[in-house]
Amino acid sequence: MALSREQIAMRVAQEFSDGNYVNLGIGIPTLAANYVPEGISVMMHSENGLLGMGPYPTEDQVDPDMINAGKETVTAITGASIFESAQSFAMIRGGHVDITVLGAFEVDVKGNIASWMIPGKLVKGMGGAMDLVAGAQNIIVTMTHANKNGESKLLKACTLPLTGVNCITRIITDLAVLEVKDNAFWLKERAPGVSVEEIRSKTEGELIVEGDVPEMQFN
Amino acid sequence: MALSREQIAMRVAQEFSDGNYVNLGIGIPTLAANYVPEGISVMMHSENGLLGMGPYPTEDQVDPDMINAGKETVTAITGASIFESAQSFAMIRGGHVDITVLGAFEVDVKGNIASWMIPGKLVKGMGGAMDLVAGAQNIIVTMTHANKNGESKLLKACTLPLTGVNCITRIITDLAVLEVKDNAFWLKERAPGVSVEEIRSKTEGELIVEGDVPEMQFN
Amino acid sequence: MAGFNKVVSSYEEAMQGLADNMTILAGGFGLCGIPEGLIAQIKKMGTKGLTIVSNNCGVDGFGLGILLEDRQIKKMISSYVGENALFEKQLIAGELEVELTPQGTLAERMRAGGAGIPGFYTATGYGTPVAEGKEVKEFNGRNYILEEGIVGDFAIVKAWKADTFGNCIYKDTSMNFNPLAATAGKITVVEVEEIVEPGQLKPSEIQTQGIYVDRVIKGTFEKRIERRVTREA
Amino acid sequence: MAGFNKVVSSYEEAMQGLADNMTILAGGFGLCGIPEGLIAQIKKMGTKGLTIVSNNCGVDGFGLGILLEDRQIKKMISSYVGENALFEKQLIAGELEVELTPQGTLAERMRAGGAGIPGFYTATGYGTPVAEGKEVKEFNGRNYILEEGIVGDFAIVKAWKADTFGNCIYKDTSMNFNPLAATAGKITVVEVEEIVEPGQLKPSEIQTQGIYVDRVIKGTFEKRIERRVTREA
Repeated sequence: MALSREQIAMRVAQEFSDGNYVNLGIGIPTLAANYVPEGISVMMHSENGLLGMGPYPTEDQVDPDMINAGKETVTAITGASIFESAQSFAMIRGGHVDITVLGAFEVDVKGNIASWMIPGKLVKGMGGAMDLVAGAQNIIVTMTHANKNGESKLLKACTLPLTGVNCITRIITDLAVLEVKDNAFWLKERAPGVSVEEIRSKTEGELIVEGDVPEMQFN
Repeated sequence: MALSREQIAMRVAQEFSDGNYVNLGIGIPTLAANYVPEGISVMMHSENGLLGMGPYPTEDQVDPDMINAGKETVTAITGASIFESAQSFAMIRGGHVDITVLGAFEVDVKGNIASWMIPGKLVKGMGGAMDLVAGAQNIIVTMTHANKNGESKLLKACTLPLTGVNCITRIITDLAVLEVKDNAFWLKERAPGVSVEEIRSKTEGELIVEGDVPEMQFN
Repeated sequence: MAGFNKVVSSYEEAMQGLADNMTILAGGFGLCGIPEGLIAQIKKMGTKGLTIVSNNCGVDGFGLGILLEDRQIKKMISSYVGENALFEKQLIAGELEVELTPQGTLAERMRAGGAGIPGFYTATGYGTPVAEGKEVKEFNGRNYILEEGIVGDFAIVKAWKADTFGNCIYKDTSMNFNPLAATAGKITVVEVEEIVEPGQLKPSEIQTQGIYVDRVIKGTFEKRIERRVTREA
Repeated sequence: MAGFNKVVSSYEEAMQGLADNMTILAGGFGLCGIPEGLIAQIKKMGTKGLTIVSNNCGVDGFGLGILLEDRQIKKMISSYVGENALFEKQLIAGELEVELTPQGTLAERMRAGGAGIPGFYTATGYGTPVAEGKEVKEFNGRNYILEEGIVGDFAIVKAWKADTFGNCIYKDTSMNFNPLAATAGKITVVEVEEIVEPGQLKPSEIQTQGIYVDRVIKGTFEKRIERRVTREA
């Protein structure tokens, strides 16, 4: 069965290694912070200028000068640092953030991503997404495998204006974990109970399946 | 009579306006700090990362972590700021330093300056000089008008490798104050007792003399 | 002798010289760390045709959003806009122009402008609509686009404390774009919560050096919160 | 669980992985703010063919100068060198290569390297020997040259205090190139006077963020003064 948002976030959190600096986009990626595996310590980077983002504040901790990149009130962990925006994006652009997780409208077999603009709809802007996909060492896209009409979001070629080119290497959807290389999607894991056939039917770009594809493991 | 080093420094200091941020090179320029006119407040920028450089320390104030761009022990005034080298040169390159005073081997009528390299002699480097002449709003060169052999240092065209091009607008020598514009040196002031003829004889580049040229005034 | 005392006592004095069609760099991220009083003064002055360089454009009725009410803004250079209805309306009506710039590129463009760097290369935006019309150059086998430094006629900045020399420090994440905007204004005006005497800020802890600052004014701040999210205690 | 604890207990561990022909970025200006113990460890290791990016090259018998004694340095990228006799001798003998870079350009090249900016334009050096072989581009009627970002295999940095996460602060003008070098090392090693617990450095006052730092070691420092100049009390 297709994963819930929480389950996708859980699977994303399994990608984290001890000591990783991680930037999580808005939505499902943010939820991954709740599922960091035991024994693993990661530090959250928020691109408005906070390394070591903590949980939301309690009512009496709320401080208008302490917000995250989603403009939500937030706290800092012990040992956090705070800095200006050029420094924050130096960390991103310079490849110092280990893992970036973000959502997308479309990804294609070249590792291109479209996530910020749907022509005809009002364009609000890319915020830091283009910097993140250009800079991070390891970029994970999370999204549903298909849109509401059942159409694949894993394409031969993105149709929407791009956020970045040749930058996505790993995709975690409600159906599967996939790698992107050599102009194809390589199926690595299936959601529990989801068949290779279902995944294939919802993947427009070339899908490569090698041997038995294991199911994702959740503890 | 030709000015002494101290007198050149005194005349340089008359160029300062209240509220100026000033960077002084090694040698005569540094001496200018001792002659800031009364009623005028300037702040000294030292390119190793100190804005608000103070006097040399007393013996018990000496701190190896407090030095100036000449690598000398130094102090900071009340209200000083200390910063890293990229920030320091952002101030210089970005045109935030109001006045830079530095020495030179040669200056020419195009405002070119040569101050860092004599071919055949060991080249130690340009340090911050190229950044200073490229960035400051107002650059004053101080030097003797001629070299030890009596040869002019105010040339039609510099013969030594350049430090910067089209950047020098004002020169204060032991004989004169001159402006550089329209491919000529414009004589503005004479050292007390020095004739226009002497200055002309020691100026290789075109010298323009308009009307009576006043003597420098020292209080 | 005025010396290095940058303190002004009225908002009129703080924004003196602002004229139609000027470019203003503004600090702030969302509603966090915005120079509320300086924005209000611009509204009061009624200056028109402004180009505003700021990560966002406030919300309806607060922050830079209030400058939309009398159509004072001609163009926004931002990474994310449209958090307010009036903005969308003017944009759709063609009354407002927007140049969308990735957030990191925007920050770097302000820094470059202040640091005398007219252009730099970044991989951000290569192959996307952001790259249109921009020079592409390859370094070590990867493609980068040329982005240009930005300088403003004015920079409006919100700091926590400043001394009378204009040295500033910022509080927590209200820092954001403020120190960058401060470096890149021909006239830089800083609105602060507290003015202190020189020497009260430690030299190494100063985050905007007075050399960048022309005027300092003490303000009062509402500090509206855009998205209040809390957890159980 | 190692987590974010960057502290190492020996110089061997601090410089582990250093190999012949690597590039090292070093903080320091003259003898001020130099990582004395890390330099000594490089001498001890006897690594050869090094390219060192540092504003200066120490003096005879101290600072980076000691790496000349066994001819460990192949090339210096610096703004000002030759404060020591051995340096001059090796340079004249053709045993040592020097790439002279203006001081501000050197600082900016380190910053750019760390910030993922492969190149930037500066007016510094245009029309001089520094511009030879470099691309020239005109912006707003003025000519600028293209300079490239620098990244090192190692960065060796001297800070005042670091917490165990690698967050650092610097003391007075010993800051200089240190925070810039810190951002641009594939492996960044920081030698400090004092190691403190996370939380003891205020988040906004941290000058090098732990994300840039791989290893932290507590050192002891001679802090030799290059030019002691004093005045009467």
